[in-house]
Amino acid sequence: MIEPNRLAAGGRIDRGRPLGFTFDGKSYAGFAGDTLASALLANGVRPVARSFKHHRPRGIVGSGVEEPNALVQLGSGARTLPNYLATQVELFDGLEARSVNAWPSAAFDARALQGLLSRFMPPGFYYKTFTWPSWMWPFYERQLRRAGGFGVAPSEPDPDRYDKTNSHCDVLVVGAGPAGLSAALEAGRAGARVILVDEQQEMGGSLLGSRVKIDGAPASSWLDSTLAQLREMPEVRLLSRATAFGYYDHNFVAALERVTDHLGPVEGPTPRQRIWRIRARQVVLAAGAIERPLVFPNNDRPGVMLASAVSTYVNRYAVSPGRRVVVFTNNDSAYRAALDLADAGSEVVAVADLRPDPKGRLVDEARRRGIELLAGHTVVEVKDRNGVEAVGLMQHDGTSAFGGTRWTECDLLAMSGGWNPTLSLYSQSGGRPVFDELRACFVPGPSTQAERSAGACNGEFTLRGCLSQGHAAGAGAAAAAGFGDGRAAAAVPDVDDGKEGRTRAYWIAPGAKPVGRSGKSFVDFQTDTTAVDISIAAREGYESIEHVKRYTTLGMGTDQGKLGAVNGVGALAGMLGASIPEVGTTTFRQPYSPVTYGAIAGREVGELFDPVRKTPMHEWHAEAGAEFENVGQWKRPLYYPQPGESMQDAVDRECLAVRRSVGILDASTLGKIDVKGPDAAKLLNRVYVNGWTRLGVGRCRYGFMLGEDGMILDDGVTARLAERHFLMHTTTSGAASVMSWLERWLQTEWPDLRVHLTSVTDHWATVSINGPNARRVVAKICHDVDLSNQTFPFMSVRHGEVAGAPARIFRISFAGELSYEVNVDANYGRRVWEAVVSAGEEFGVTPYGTEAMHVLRAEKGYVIVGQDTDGSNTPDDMGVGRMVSARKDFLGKRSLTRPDTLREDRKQLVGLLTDGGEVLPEGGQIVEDPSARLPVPMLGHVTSSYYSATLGRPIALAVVKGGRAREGETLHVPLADGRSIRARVASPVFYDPSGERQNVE
Amino acid sequence: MLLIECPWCGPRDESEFAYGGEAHIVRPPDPANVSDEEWADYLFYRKNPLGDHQEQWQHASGCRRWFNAQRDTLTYQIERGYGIGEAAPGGEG
Amino acid sequence: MKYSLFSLVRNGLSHHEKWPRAWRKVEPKREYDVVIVGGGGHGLATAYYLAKEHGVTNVAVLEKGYLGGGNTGRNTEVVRSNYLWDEAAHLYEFSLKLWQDLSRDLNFNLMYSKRGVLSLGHSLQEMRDIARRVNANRLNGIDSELLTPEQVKELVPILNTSPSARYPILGASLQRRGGTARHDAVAWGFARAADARGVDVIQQCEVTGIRRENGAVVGVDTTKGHVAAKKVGVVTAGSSGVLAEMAGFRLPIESHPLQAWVTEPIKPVLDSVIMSNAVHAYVSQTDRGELLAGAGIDSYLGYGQRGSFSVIEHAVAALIELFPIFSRLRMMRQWGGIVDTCPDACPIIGETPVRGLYFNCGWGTGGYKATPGSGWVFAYTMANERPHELNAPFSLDRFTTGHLIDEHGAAGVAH
Amino acid sequence: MSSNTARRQSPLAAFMSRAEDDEAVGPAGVVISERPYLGHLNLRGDPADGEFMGAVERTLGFALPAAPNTVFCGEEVLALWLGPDEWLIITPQDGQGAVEDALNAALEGAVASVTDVTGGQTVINISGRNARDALDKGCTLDLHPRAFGERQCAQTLVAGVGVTLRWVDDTPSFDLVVRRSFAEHLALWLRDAALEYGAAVG
Repeated sequence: MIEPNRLAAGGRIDRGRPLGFTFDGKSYAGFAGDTLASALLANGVRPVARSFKHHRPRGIVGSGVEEPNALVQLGSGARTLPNYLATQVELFDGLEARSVNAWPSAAFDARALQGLLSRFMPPGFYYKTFTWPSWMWPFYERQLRRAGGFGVAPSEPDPDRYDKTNSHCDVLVVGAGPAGLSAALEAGRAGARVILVDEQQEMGGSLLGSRVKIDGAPASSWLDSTLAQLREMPEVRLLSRATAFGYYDHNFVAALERVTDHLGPVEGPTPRQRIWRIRARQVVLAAGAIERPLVFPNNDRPGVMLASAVSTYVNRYAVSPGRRVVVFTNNDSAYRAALDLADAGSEVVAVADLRPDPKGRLVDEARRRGIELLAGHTVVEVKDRNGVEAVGLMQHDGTSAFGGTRWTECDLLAMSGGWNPTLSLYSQSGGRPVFDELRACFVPGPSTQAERSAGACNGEFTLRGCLSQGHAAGAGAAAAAGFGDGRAAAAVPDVDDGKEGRTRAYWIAPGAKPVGRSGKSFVDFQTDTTAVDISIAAREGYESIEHVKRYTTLGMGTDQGKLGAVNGVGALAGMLGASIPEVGTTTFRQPYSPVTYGAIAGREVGELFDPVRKTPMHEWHAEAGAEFENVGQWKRPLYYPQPGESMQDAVDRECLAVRRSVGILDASTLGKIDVKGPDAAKLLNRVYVNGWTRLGVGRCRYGFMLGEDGMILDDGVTARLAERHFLMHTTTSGAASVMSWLERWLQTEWPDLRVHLTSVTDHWATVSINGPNARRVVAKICHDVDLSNQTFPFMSVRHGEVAGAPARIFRISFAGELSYEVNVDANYGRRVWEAVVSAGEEFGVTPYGTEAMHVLRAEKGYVIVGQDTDGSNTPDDMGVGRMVSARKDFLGKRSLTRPDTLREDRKQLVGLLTDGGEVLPEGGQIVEDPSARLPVPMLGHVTSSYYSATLGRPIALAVVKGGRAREGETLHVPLADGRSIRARVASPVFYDPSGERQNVE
Repeated sequence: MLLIECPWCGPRDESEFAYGGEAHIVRPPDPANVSDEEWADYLFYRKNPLGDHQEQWQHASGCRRWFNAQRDTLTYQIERGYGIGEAAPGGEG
Repeated sequence: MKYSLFSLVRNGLSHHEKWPRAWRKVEPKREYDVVIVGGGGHGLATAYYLAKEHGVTNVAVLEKGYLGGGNTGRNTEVVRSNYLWDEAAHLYEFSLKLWQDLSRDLNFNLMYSKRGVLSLGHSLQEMRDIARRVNANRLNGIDSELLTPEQVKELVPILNTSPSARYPILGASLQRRGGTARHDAVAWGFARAADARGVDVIQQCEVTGIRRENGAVVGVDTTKGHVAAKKVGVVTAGSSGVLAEMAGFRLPIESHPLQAWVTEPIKPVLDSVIMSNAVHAYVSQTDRGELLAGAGIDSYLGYGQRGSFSVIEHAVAALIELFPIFSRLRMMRQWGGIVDTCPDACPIIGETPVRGLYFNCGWGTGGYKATPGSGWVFAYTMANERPHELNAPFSLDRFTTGHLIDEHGAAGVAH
Repeated sequence: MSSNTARRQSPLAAFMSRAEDDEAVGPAGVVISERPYLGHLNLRGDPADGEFMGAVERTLGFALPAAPNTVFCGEEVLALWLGPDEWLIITPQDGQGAVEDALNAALEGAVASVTDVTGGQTVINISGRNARDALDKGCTLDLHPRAFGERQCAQTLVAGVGVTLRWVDDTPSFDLVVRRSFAEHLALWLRDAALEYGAAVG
């Protein structure tokens, strides 16, 4: 295959490694070292995309991250990638790319007709129409949505792996151009730990695309030797293909490394991309600068390119983007492109320089080479057919063009509107850019974090200056981090940089007609924002740059205004008659360039999304076929279905087993806190509503804890193990927060209390054995504790050995049955569980899950904090007001006597019984009159509701306004289907109200 | 992404810390004898300043100590950490 | 000039050189009947409804930056009314009803899009809470449906409804009338309509002091001089505490950063708004094609309009759990707002300890969707010097009596 | 206790038995293993209290480390600083009972506490030339030898899980003390993080 625009020699491509790829279905050839963009240009492919709004054909404008047009969809299937920049996609063999936003291809786009209507689509046109008739809006919106968006999302889950890592350094250098490399070298020599990140596949930055000489030799030899020195430094880490995309607080910088993207699809353990979370003592920003386009009529035609990009394609990729070239500029740097093209064999027809009197070394050299120089000229028109064919040039007087149009045939227009330092990270760090009139660009202002800028991103556009600033910044940053004395160790190399003339800003090139009446002059290519759009916005009163941005979508594209934003500021300033500092910039947001979701998530996907907590008996439950539920991060068995059983069948069976014989529950997840010290009882008195001083050793007590707002926070049983030693139980989900709550009060408010808290949740495995046969089962495997009611009564604790393991046995019960909760060192948990299972075999011991646990406790009227309470309930609301001590203060007590907490009609816990067999829906709202007109006054809601196999009927718990006084009343629970269930208010204790079953012999 | 200096463990990433809100809020010593207004002030009303803020942090995933810090709520610069019993910089608290 | 297809065509033919200003550029007068501090959606809506509903037109809206530059221009555009508690549900439902006809009322297309809001449930307790809320909504006359995982899958096929997910989707609530509206348009639309009724909308005018005499407000000091006023309404989300301090009192409010972000624009894949409290993320797709997502608030007090990267990391991981196909898409732009949060996650709308000074604040993450309703009730309150029954429960004294309207937890308060 | 020993189960028993089935991926840059059944005691007391410090020193045979985030490695027993009044004592297998009893006896009457947390914790060791690289992925601490080395420990988060991290040697090798219920998740996570370097379990 022939690449018509490929130069015969030169460039950094590997001609020994030819590659094949397709674009919009056609096959092309390129070389290793090419980007997709350079290969497309080499193949003479001109329109590579269609614009967002008007579907105008677009070509490649830039050579890197700034490219606004060449968005492509890469690959297909699960690995497809939308909206990648052709200028950043490294070519690999077999790469498939399609233009986005064009159908069937960029060259022939069926939607181009839309452009004809563009005259009636000023900025914000959708705010001004589609409001009538209003029922049509969904239809209009569907059309707008279809027209929006560029590429397409994959339709299958991502097969690739992503990685994330943390890193620390003394000096982080962002950008490996001449300034960044010099900075890294100095910092490294000073002994600092250095990380150098650079977004390109090769380090070198601007040196890769230019032909400057350093110390009299080609820049590449300085580059090679500098990189070699850096590689030898053990404390210097070089990250290529890594974009520092976000500068956060306290010198935290995030960078995205593209590990395998350049290789195409890769299987195996290597991640596709990796995010580096870098905490740097000092940061050196050497992010370079991006060339500005010029704003003139039809400046978006394929073949209008940035001058520096043209140089890069010629020098780095050995591609000549044009044969007959006109250069259009307001500064000296574009002359390099003219010289590069001339040396590569293209014909440079003319340089149109907006400045009336260009002078400088490069200008002189162009003149000397016989390139025609048209000073004080502007481009007023571009003729094209699938690419530039000719440009119309006129003289100008600073505001408008005059004289006749000189048409010059060409196939490439290389433009330069000056340079914008890349200030994104500086701005994200909290810095405020300031406008530099002399250099006609925004530059960094004062630092607000430990960072400094060097080189082009600091407004320094000479190579000599970049190298020198880089050395100083590297040495200075290292010294600030404690390495070296801050003086550069190495001499700044000698460079044949000449004196350049001043850039003269023309934010909109002077034209022959008013902006609204000539061809479209684009300020932001990707969002199709024109100079006229900005003027309309300003005319309508959208004068703030942020308003202009939002009204016209200037800078809102995927390139985030890298090319257009500053021109937009300049254009707006001109229209408002304001200065550029008065207009200011829009805020630079993270990320600098788009960052893959998968990489942001890293390995926290799938089973690693969130930690799974397992009890020591987890594997047993899984082997027994348990269905699990998530309780916080814990996995708890919900029920243990047997073959053919529904969930209700299994729960009924499990409940009946507990009521009739014996069941076992894994209660290991309950929070457990060891409370030790002389003031342990005092602490409990302050945090629980009830009193603890007189609880005897070996006894247990149930308590509620309140927040300072008086609302129930947590509950549980606490046992006194010794005079100065308590074991507090918390709910499963409250364990961590209760521990923090107690620690906080102890450390901040009551440091005088001599108490130590230790979480022992994980240390103890808890097997809860419940049912009339519980004692018989435990007796088979525990021989050193008298289990009788007399010596080991309900609500007490004993120490002994169970199945050979030292154990604490609690006689507490959430099921309301004879119950022993056996706690052992968790390493023995499974073994003791199994011992209980085999000891209980003769009694039909049945493992039960949290659902049966819920049914059993609801039958007893025991509440679950977080289910029957919701953060707005006091102890009295829950019917346990008598538990609240009147004799002492405790957290939350004062709140219980506020006017609202004293109201009689607060929602109170009640039981609900239905007449039919229907189980009330949990979350059902309770009303007096279901046929009342909307809005229907609501009295409360159903908090817990089950079918009770024990009672042979449904039961429910609810909170109801003034509920306790309503016992016996019939209320209604309306259903979504329009029906309503009648329910009678009852006591919340449905089963064994006298508590006899806890003490069966 | 704050880097917070625990008085015991030194600078650590913010992910290790729990935020505790405004510091130096004194629980009324005799809650039973404060008015509803005073109690509401203790419970809910906060300085919420733009600028220097004395606040509590816990090194929750580290030594689990609570401490105070003065942080600028606009720039997020942390002036210094200090002990729970200590007075705030500038004599406040 | 009335906006219409006709006006577009006519202006198109005249090179768009004849569009009038959307609102006048004026300097503040020395005195107004009412000064509204804060030119965000709520403040502009208040001014609009003062003029429209109460005939109070000698009104200035003072904005320290540019209109809609605070949370109005930074939020994630979600509009819904399916709140749990009656007080909140009635207020938000009133607001939702205003949204429905607001584009025509303002002659400005706000692109209110009834695309449906789904709140996913991932645990049994979350499903109980969702059912409770759905039932309460229906009895309050708010459309609300409880969906099974199968129904969720049918509505949003790209959601991961696998039961083997780390936190499987057990169901959802759906409010079909919920959806999105274009945030910038809300500020501009209200500003233009208020201006048309005589309200002075003044930008770049920062209030630096609130003047009081004998316990009553008499005006404000600004960067453009003193402005006298009989009544002052403060609607400055993100700075409420600062303004309260100027007036000499404190609020039960803490300000926190709230982050949001968009992906690059892609062709439509998601037609509904999806919220998931358990995994702390929510997302919708804008008409431009960007996936607009957000997380919960950052944990610490802050006015920095920037938050922690870790908040985004967690939320993005959650989004991939919910939508595995999002993994290869890319975050394009990230920003933060400042939300003023009350202990019960409900606003304060009404009188203050200073006579004639009214505050509308503390909306937390719920402010945007309430914009028209908030403006309406606040205008009513200022015009009549007493709260409307819709905002009466949202008074400051609820923090003293204990009558909080706790929209945390159960209601799925985030957004 | 010998029959007990045979039938107890460490937190990573299931993970380890499953990992044996995994195919080895090249030469392992990272080796992940469990140090099961070591004794773990949480010790609380005031370091300014000379009696307390003296009693502990007499019992253990060495002084508790007073400097934050440091370890004292005795011949058999380790003491890790956890907080200004808190230490983790790690004993050999089944040694916790004797040490606990001895400490309790020595601290009789003092404001101090000893709590056995043996069943609630385990130790995951991660070593090999890429051990630090793998650990960095989940840990925000600076683990560079200049910042974290001999005799150092730290309580921190790894993969969102609270751990007490200890430098073991400059293989490099690190011990992670982790709560039992999180141990399997952490091990899975570390193994996944180590895959690109070649990970071995056991």
